[in-house]
Amino acid sequence: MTIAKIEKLDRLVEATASARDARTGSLWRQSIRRMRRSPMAITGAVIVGLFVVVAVVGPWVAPYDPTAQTWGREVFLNQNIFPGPRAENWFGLDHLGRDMFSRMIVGARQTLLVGVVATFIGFIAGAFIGGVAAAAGTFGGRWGERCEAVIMRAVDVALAIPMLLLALSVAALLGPSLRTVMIAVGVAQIPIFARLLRGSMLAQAHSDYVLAAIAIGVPKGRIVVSHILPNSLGPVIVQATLVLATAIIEAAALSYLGLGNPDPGSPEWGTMLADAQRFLSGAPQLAIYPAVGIIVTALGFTLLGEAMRESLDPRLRRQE
Amino acid sequence: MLRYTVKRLLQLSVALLGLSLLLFAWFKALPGGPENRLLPENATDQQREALRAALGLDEPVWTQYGEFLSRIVRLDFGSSLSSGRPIATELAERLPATVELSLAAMLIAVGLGIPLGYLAAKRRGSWIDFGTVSGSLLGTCIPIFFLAAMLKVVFAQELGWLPTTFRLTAGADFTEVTGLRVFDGLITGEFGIAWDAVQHLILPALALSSIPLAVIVRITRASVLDVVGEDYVRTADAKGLKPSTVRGRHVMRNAMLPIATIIGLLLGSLFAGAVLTESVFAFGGIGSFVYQATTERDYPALMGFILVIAVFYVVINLLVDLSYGLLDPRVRVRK
Amino acid sequence: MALLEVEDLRVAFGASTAVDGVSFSVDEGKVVGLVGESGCGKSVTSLAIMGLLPKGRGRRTREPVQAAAAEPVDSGLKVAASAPQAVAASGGRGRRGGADVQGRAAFDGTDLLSLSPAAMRRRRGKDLAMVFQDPLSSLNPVVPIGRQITEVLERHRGLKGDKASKEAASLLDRVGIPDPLRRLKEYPHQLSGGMRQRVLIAIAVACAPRLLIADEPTTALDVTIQAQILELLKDLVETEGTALLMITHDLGVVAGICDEVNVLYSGRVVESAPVRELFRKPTHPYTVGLLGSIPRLDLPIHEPLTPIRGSIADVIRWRDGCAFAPRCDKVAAPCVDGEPALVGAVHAHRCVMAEEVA
Amino acid sequence: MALGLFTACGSDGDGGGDADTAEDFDFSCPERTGEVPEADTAKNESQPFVFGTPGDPTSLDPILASDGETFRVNRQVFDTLLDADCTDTVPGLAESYEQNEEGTEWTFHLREGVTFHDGQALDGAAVCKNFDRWANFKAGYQSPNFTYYYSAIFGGFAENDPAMGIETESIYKGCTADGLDATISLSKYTSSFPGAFTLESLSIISPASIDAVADAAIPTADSPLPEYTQTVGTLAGTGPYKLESWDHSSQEVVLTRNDDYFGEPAKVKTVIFKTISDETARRQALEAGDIDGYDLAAPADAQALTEAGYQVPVRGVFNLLYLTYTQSHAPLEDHAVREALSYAIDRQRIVNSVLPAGGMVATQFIPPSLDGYSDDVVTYDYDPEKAKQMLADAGAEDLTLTFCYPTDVTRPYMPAPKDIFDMISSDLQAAGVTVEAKPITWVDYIPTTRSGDCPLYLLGWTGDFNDPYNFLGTWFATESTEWGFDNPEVFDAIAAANTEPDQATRVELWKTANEAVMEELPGLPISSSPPSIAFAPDVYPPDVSPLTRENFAQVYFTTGS
Repeated sequence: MTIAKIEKLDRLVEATASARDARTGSLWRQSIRRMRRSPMAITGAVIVGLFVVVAVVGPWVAPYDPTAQTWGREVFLNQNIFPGPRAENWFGLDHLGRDMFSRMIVGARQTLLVGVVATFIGFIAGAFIGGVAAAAGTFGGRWGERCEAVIMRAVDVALAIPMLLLALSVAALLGPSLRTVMIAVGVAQIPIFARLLRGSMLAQAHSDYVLAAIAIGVPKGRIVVSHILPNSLGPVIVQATLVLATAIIEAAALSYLGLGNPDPGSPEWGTMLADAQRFLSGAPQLAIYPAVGIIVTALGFTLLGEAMRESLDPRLRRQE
Repeated sequence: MLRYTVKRLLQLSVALLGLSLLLFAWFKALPGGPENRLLPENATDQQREALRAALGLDEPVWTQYGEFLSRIVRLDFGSSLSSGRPIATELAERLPATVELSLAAMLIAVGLGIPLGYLAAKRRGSWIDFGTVSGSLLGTCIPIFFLAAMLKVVFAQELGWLPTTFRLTAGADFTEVTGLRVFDGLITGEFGIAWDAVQHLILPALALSSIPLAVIVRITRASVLDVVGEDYVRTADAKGLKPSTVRGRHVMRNAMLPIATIIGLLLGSLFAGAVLTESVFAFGGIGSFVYQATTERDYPALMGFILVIAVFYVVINLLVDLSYGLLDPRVRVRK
Repeated sequence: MALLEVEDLRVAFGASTAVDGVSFSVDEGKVVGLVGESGCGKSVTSLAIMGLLPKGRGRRTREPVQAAAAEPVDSGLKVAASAPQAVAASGGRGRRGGADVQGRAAFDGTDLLSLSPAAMRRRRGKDLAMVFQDPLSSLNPVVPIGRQITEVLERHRGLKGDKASKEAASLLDRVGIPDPLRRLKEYPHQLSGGMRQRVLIAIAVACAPRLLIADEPTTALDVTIQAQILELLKDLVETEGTALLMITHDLGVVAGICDEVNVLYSGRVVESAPVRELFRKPTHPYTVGLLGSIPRLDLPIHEPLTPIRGSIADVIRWRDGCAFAPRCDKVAAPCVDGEPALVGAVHAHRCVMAEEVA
Repeated sequence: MALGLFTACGSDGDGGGDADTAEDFDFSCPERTGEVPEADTAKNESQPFVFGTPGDPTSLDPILASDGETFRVNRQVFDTLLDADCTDTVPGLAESYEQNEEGTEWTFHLREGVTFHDGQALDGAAVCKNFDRWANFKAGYQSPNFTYYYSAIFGGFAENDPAMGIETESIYKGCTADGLDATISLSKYTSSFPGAFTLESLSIISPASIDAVADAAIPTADSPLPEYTQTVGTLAGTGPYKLESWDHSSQEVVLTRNDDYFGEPAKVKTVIFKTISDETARRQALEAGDIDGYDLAAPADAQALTEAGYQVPVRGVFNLLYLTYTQSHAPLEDHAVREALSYAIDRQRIVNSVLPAGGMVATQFIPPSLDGYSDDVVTYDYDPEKAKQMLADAGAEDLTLTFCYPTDVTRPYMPAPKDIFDMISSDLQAAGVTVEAKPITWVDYIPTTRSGDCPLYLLGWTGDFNDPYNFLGTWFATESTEWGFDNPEVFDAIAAANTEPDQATRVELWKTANEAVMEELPGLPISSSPPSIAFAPDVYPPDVSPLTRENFAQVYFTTGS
């Protein structure tokens, strides 16, 4: 159905897979060496590293309880009175009199959690579907091929629905919560991962070493698990890095549509940004802190992912 | 070609049937019935029950699905919970606005993205390249609703250069032909209206174009880098052709293949972006409608939209694949 | 005076040198061969003459000449080890692929290397033209071949519309393509490999160039087609009086078509002689090795082939000694004692042990 | 027969100067002061007045609508028998009315010389034709999603369609016309009357219009509305404006002045209602001059706009937000616990910080602008120490309560549910209560809270007309799972008030009922707050109304700026 899109994905797969063919063991080492020289990769890695550190230590270094409305009586959101940055509150107060700085650094963890869990859900489920489809299609005979066709048609249909709407539908089903955001964004990524892994595995399945393995009679299951699968994960892992960025942005969009994390106990950047839209003219800083957080973090993951992709792609590499 | 098209259409209807089942299941599984959306909070339980019964929500699921399907085939997606009007009508009325916005956004994305991507590829490694690539990556990282809001605050509110909302100044007197205001204004000779419409289009189209622009820049860059390394470009150089001829006939014509694919695919995703953009600018297209449907949990409307967009997306894909044949003679022969 | 006079041509890609002081000449109406293994610098030489190498930024370092080549091969990807070839093969437009070209390539008295890009463009395709190795990838897949021919006619001969089409058809006819009018509308993928190469040749000879450079024109073709293409080239050269620079690794091709031969190794000419002279009395051990690698019908059937040991990556720097020394059977102490010079006039060679070899 | 008095609640139709309570401030309709600016006549004729609305209207037939956006449009085009000025019932199409002692016969004396937009004259027969039409609605017309208000007021239809699920009998007996008089007979009195006659749903349309749409069918409850409700030109009203066009794709309703209007003619020739669903977008459009006014301004925006010179007239309050203590959950059964929780919550902070100007802390379950508001109810002022003490005394120190709030809506009485929830839960936690947040989407919220699953939850109501039953009756008339208490004293007090046809007696009975409710403390009334409406500096705004019944015929552009 979406042949063109499929071709594009498959091209990525092919590119990465053929790089893999060249010399499997040292490929990652190679690309890591190459990435060490790339300003894109370095910038990305620094941002991601910083973000992860903040996310891990955030709750311990936050000066205040991010949920306590300690200064609640100083904020009048109906009169546009939002105390800005000052000695005790570096980023000022939010609309309920909570310390914005503490919310930002504690929020980093929730934001990372949303991204990671959502990506993980998409990855696992997508990899499972794509893997089963590819395995069935390659080794399952005629019925296997039919199975594969059915699975992939379903994936195509899912691909046809814009990611945001897919996430929206899931979120509507489960009711608003942080868990919902994770599942919704994760589910929306499943088709991409499925498509990608299947393409990648098929490319591997037709490679010479697999034919050789079949020829010498290695059991099919073992070929899939110990040969095809590990060699097919490259593009999927790259995609995972990029999806992390998307997941964080999608989570923010869900919040904007009112389907985000409504739990005041766990500040999260997407929700903070969506909440602050109301005060954009009166207190733009409330929106800008989380927006910058989201943008920079997403950029970090994207840079890293793109750098990885480029370093794995032999067509781009040969021109270096 | 014809057989291929027919085969694709057949596959498509099977896929859409599957989608309808999925959507129906989703709709049924949603918590809270529409009666809660339709009635004020003070309505009595009895009134709610009455409405449930009247809406046929107590019938067996398969009867409901049959009814649902037979309606969809007749392009009847039911009535919107918030307006009470047929969803198909609502969507049809709002389609031109979104089409116009999407086209404008695509125009910006293509018009800027291809030259920028080409430039980045040409000057690979220069600051232009770095700036363009990181700019385009940044473009994909800004939540679109935030970008739209910021554009509006800066250019419409603070600087006052452009209008903040609507497709035309309220009360403007115009002749409707296709529903694409700029186009209509031009063909009916109402140039004032066309200009007004253009002004109203700029900001939302800019916001909406951010992601396609970023994608097109990167695809163009990658694609040009790919093509520029091809032997036939060297052949063209060896012929001593003018750089412009090499660029146009040899580099870009080949580089356009993946770009065209991506443009087609992006059109589908524009609709999702329009949901977030149109609401910020009260643009009044399908996006606004869906935003409203979302915030008000008007699920029948959402369902109708998803079906329409799935069909749209699938058709676009078909067109892209077919146009691939036009662009690439190799594919043409194979099919 | 020779039509093309290449003097001390040096091409470097960043730290690695691909062509390291190559000199040779091509006389009007003559066929000169440039022979060597992949990676010896013969393609880069031809591209440098055509001005098709990407501009470098000037040499910044005087790094050891074959630094890249000295890297262990098993470090992963061969591509990385032979970067210059990769660059050249891909048209060399990569960021770090900028080539630094030095020396002289006088064409009819004008140094091509010092011409402005625009002036060079005016000559390319008109005074000197090139036929490439892979006819499929060298033709634009999305443009009908007719257009690919007429564009060069339009550019250099000012022919347009019907005139150009007619001329293109007659060119196709001349390179032996039947039904040329129909073929004009076809795309490269609709032609066979041999036909594509004929099209490329038609494009190259469209403006009756005085020098034609053919870079492995037959390598990608079937053996039977190879002969046809060679015959075609030979025929064109003879009838038009065009000079031909034939770049090949195939000594059979050399024997069949060339008047003079230059053998390249690791970016330098190691032997240069008229073709008969070379085959009769190869002097440099590398030339000997090349000839020994060819299966011959006139030798007893059990006679083993004598391949050259190692690969082109196993080299030392020319200024330290003979680059071929690590692979040479006749290697001796003088071989690695400083730079060997090219000695001789009509039959020149670059081997300090030449007497012993002979 | 008692004379129908428009002066029943103390102020007549002059704009509501002297309030009937002892307060120095009239909650419902603050008096309008300042000079009346000069009109820019040329501009009023040439330039449309554009008003940004949060949503599209749904139906041009008033009886088929139950939402404020539709009411706003229809109110300019159609008239009701009685009108509301502020919250007082004043003459509408009827100059005066009479009711019998039992409240079952209502005779309206119509104005003379009123003509519909289609040229027909208004008389008693026209009114009766409207009432008869409604009572005889068939099939889908009876579904509550189309005629919610009619069935809510009259109980049912002449012949209830079993498919529509309405089982209660209609209390409408008939209508008799006599010249300019129309008498409506009911089988039973409810306190909805006479307030219900001010409701926009019961607007009077011309007899010819009724004939024109007689064949338009709504076969089932989920059928779309008939075409005549979506396009202008079929229905004729009597209002100051006529419908000019409704462009669905531009979300634009255009009205033009009715020059034959029986009252003061409209000042501006063209009024456009244009939908902007996003509240920030509405403000920006006003600031950019794209629109001349809009409704439902966010509280923060209202303040910013005022500072920037825009006009944000404060409406009177006519709604109520409350926190329910569902007594089916054990600890809340204890009156002392409910009382302690009430002391723990700083409602003034919510009002000061979140609610728009004009908001106030509520002391009872009706807003102060309503008849029957009592000044003698028990109040529970913020006292966190007392709250802690009482909880300790009640043996409920480590109380854990689930607290529900809706996630995806803002209601006129609750502009930011999550913020209000956050504040209350923070207060409760300060008093030592562990709060478990339970966010629920709106469609699921009502059923969940109705079933009594939420120990604590936020909800509210905006009144339709001046009738306390509209608030108290729907909540406390009988035992229900949503409140989970059984207190006959409360139930009886409400029943007594609801069935008392005499106005003055009824007001007293409502006061008693309010006091009984606050004694029981089934929940904590939090606040009443008016939704904000904003206008450009060069506009003379209409009188704002607690019922959001603004009359746009009063609007005009001034020469000021």
